[in-house]
Amino acid sequence: MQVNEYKPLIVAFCCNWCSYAGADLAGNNRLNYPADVKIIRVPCSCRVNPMFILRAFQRGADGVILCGCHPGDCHYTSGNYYTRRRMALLFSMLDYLGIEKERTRVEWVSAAEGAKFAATMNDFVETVAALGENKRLEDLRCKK
Amino acid sequence: MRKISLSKLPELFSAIAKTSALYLPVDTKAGAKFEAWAVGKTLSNALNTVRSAKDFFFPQTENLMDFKVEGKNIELIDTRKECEDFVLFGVRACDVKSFEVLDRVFLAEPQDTYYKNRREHALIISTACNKPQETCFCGTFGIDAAEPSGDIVTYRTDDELFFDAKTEKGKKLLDALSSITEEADEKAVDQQKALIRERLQKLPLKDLKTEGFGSGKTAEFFDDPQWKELSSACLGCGTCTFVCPTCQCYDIKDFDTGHGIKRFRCWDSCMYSDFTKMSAGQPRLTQLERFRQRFMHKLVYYPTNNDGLFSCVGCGRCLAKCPINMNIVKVMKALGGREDA
Amino acid sequence: MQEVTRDALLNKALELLKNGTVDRVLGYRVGEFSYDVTPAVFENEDALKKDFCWNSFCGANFSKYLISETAKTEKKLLVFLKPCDSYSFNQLLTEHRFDREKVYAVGVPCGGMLSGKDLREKVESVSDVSVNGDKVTVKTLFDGDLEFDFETLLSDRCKNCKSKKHVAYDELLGEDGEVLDSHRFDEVERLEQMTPDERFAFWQGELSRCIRCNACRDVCPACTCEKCVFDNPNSGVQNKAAADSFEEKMFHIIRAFHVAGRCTDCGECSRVCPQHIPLHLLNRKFIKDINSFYGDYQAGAEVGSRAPIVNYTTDDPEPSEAVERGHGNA
Amino acid sequence: MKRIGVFVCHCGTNIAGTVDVKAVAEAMKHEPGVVFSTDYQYMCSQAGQEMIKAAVKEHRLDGIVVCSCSPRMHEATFRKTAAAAGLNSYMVEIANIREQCSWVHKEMPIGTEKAIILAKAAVAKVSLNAPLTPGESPVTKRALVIGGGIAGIQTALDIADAGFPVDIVETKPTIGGKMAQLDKTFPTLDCAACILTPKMVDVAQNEKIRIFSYSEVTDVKGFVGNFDVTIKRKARYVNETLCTGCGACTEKCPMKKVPNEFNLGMDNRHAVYIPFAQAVPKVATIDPNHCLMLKSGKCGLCSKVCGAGAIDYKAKDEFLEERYGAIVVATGFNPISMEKFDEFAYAQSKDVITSLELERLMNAAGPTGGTLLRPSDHQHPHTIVFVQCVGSRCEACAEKGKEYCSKICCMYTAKHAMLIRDKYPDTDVYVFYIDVRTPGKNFDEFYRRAVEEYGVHYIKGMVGKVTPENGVLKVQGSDLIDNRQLHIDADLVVLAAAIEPDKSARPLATMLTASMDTNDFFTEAHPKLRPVESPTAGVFLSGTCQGPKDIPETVSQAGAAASKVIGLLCKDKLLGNPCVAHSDEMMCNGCSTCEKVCPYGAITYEDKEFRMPDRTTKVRRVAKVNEAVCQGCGACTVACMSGAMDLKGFMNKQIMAEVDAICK
Repeated sequence: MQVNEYKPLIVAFCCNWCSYAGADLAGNNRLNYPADVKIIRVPCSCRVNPMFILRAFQRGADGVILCGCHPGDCHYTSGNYYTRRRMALLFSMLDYLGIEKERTRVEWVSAAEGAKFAATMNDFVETVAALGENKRLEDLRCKK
Repeated sequence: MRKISLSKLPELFSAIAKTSALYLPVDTKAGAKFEAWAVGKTLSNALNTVRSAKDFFFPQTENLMDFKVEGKNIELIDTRKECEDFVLFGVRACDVKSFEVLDRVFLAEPQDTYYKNRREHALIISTACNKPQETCFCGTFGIDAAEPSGDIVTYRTDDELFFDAKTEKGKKLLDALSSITEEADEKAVDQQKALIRERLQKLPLKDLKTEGFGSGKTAEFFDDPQWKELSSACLGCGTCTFVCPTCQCYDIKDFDTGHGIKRFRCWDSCMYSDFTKMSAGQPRLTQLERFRQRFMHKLVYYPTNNDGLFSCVGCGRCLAKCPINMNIVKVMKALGGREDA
Repeated sequence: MQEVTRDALLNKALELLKNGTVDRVLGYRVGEFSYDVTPAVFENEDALKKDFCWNSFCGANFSKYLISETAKTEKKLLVFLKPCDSYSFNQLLTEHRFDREKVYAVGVPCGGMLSGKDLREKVESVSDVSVNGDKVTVKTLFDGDLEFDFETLLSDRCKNCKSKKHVAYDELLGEDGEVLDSHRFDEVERLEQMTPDERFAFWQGELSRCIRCNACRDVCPACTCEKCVFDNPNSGVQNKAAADSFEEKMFHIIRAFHVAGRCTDCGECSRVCPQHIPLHLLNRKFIKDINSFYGDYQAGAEVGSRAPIVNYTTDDPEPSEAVERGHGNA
Repeated sequence: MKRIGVFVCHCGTNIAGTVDVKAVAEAMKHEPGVVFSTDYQYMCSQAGQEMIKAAVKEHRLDGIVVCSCSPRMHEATFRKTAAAAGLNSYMVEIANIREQCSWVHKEMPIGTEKAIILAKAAVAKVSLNAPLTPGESPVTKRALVIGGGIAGIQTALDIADAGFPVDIVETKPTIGGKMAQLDKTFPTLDCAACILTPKMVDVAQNEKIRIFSYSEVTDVKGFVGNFDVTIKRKARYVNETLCTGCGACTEKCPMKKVPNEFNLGMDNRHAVYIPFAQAVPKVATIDPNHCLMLKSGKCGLCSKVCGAGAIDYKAKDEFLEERYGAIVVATGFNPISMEKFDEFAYAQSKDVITSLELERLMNAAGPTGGTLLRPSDHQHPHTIVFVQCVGSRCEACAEKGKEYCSKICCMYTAKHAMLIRDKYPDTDVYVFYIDVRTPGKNFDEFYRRAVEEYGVHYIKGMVGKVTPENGVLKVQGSDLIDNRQLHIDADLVVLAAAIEPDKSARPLATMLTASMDTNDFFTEAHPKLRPVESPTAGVFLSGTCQGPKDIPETVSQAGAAASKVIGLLCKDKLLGNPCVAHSDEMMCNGCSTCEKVCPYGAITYEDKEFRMPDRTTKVRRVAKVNEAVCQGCGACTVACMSGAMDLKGFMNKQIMAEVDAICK
């Protein structure tokens, strides 16, 4: 392993009912994924305000991923449908501003999909690591 | 007095830039703007820049200091650096005058060291206004666009630029430029001044007078019923204050970077509802009060505290940029500036 | 050129005042110059006769005044609406921002508006502007009279006018127009065709000019919050000035997001920006995406419509797919 | 500044194996607000909990962070611990350093570093936690069942059996629903009326149950525990309490040619009628569209013959307002219209009928007295073709059919085929099918009996066209197994029409703010785990309003819905989830955006007078969250532009503090 390997910082917003439980299941099954992923629990993916995502980038995150119940399975019936629209529009806007589209992602992970959770995180970390440090949505004041 | 052919301006700028950083108005798609000169950049022909020259001394945001908190200890970090010398080229008479207005605020005791640092390292090369705009009313405030102040004053004719050093600092720079400039007589400049004065007489706002305003007039205007109508369309944005060369209000805030605090200041606007908000609330609760504050400050409060000097220089930027076209001229006319002429 | 004259508007206002239909009139007041008109409420006949103005510089929208003036009093307010204003009018009604009962709306056809700001960047020392048919004569202080085609001076927002049709009024002066087949998304598409690096450079350049004067927000018919999150110390995102280029992006992304599905594309944000930032291109991106992802939707076209951002279908595109489509790749 | 205690759990070696728990506890000591930090082998154990309680007292803690397993595991445990120590139970945050740290990372330094960051995020969040108290609301101990079919009947009986009053609202003059129209039921072939009518009688005799027949729900306000419902009692022109159901009026009524909807229009009734012999309530109803007296004021015969004096031509619609703690939707289904299926000639020939029409033709109380006769010429049909999946599983024909499987058709078609072959062995019966779906107890056996014992011809394939020709129905179909075209001259064609939710369901869903799918079936709160609850608290689903079902499924769901209702009505007070949305009315614009995304209809608006900073007053429209209804998803918080809407327990500030802590 290289000593100075670049480690991206990933913030993962997980809905309480499906994806957070999916992450727990990944843990139960001892499925590895990089420690760069830090999970924040939210009741539903629709609780995630675009401001939180921008805030994460401002403070030094290199990638932000939202995980929620599969469409149709939302604990609150429709929350993830709103998430899907909001994030489709937000991500498209970020892309329009020239911000790498690979840094943001929405993934549907059910409580039974521990393996999918781990695989998703492995893939996302790899993708973001390949992009390198977030420069386009950084706040220079927050750099160490 | 020295002069240079306009065709040799790039040489001139290059020569100045060798001694210190040089900023001059250049055209951008968003209008004229002061930019650091670099080879290939040409001087704008616009009368004035969209933003005023105050940005050089009083930038919109500025870090004041950093501090770190660890446990119960606070470590202060002084982030100040000595400013490098720089030259501001092409400043108009109004903007030069605005520095005087700002100086009286920032250089009064206790002096603002951040401001002072930059002010002391600046050399101002002003330019007389060949073609004033209909929104110009610097004359109202006793400013002569044909005779700006500054370390060096320049006049531009069709093919030449004339230099007149007004301060020691200015003379020194002019001397240093003597190899690329030539001696000039004042005749051409006098002609140019006459042309400018003739043009100033054609300005629609030339008769706007300040006589009704000034020191000690608070009671006279404060409760004027016309404030209601004047302020009614005001959206409460900060455009007028931010393009104004003399508006000098700021707010000081702390930003938590996650590994320390940055204490910075940024422009504030008396048009904003949270301006000077205190624990007890806002002192000015309505847009009328905030609107009144801005103009009373320019026309009454500031002169009261500064030997009658008005804190408006008649640059006309607010006339050009207000989204709903309300401005100090309309206020002065409504409240009686003209009648006292 | 405005099809309906100042006198026609004035007479309508006088008539409605006289017959008691309205008590006050929201219109434009003459300024110092021909181009610097100001929105104003006229309380009586005399004030109207003296200062009422209607010309080709009456671009400003009345949204903020509709909200504040109707909240102040029970009196009935006459408002003149250009077609673009009528969309904002409906959007405000959809959001319950003013009481329709207190307003009498007169639709006025619009021949496109000129912008004093733009004009003065083309012509130095303007002393007077007069519009005759499709010609504009600009008198200058030092350069004599200049003549322009009305089209060439038309403000940017009007060049891409989406509709000459009023979607709200109690009464209409003159003939109503049609919804236009505008090219308003051309510029958005041009940006979409760029590489991400080019787009980033473009927006970095544009947004870096922002001075956070808030004019875009304060004039915007959709930005009608009692307290904007960017002014609210408790929101966690309050800021007065962009101390880092991140904050420029944050402000404009969030503002565009907050008006997504609500923005009527009136173009006021770009009109008032003292720094010439093409802010409407952010809003139009959202409009274009909404149309392409979820079907055509025009905010303000009807009162009470449900914006796509507060709606869904079970087979909406996934965000990843949407970003691809946002490129015009689909 | 808060006084926060951090408790790091070893979980034996589950955490301590990969995370240096002592280092985590040590690192937390330097976080702002943390006044106590320690580690322990099993925090969830009795001893661990006692340790937390003691620390709360000793260090006067007002916030607790437990670094342990997933909050889904022990959040409730530690909340109880906090409450036992005298703290508000919502002043606890869990840092998940087991499932999301020690179990997924292998190296101690990496695990420890991440655990510290997760703990910091939890500290940052708990610093902003505020005590939360679940809201309480009273429960009106009465239930409303909308729909009086077998689903509604069973639900009402079960609820009443538990001792709670129930009202049934039924749009038709009688309860009974579709089951009352059926002849026999699969797979046991017992008579539908024999098993249904006793239940109807039970309903009528149950003191806890009121039946509002010939009535509709027109408005619903309120929320779980307290729904205020307006019920429209349509004018029946017969006084229900006076009418004895003797039927004298129906015999004398001169308007004899009114199509009888109970028999699906295959025979006639009078303008004053009792739908069928066992109707409940057994009272007459005057059909105002056909009654001469009501239309022209000339007749009045029924009034004259009514010994009870129950006829009242001046009756008006009445509106009742009642309050209920729970509402059960049991609005049922209807076969879809066959009008658009030209290929089956339903509109052209009387002898092309739906399965439900066949039920009536085979029923002893039906138009033919139970003898199977063709509607056109009242002759015995000798060749009968059944067509399955008419309008079901029909992706290509969305405008006339349905994409879903109607579920019951395979079985009732087998039943029909079997009954016909049993009673009329000289009849040839063909069944065209796409698949035969028989997943149910004794279902497949039943179907095989139809094929094997009764000799029903099952043909895999679809009927392409039915052409009426000289009293014969030329049926053209394909046999996919033998790969050939079939031409059958049938006497009767029976269409297994898809079923769809009753038309009244959509407006009702709007009134209840209950969500529906694109087919207008009510959506359940969770498709697997809460199948009889609607996402709207206090609204329950019974029967086919939620999806196609057969009778046993309907009855079991009806019972399940009843038990959920009973569970709710047993409570004196409802304790809400305190993590609900809250609107800051000073910042609210009253724009109604939040209301649009609320899946529960928890947000309403009110005009409120505010004192403005300039000392004037202003009336503004502001949002109000009904905390008893809000489930705390947070959709509204993002829809709200001004940030007025926030979610308790997951406030904007809290989440941003977590983000900040993680990104430090």
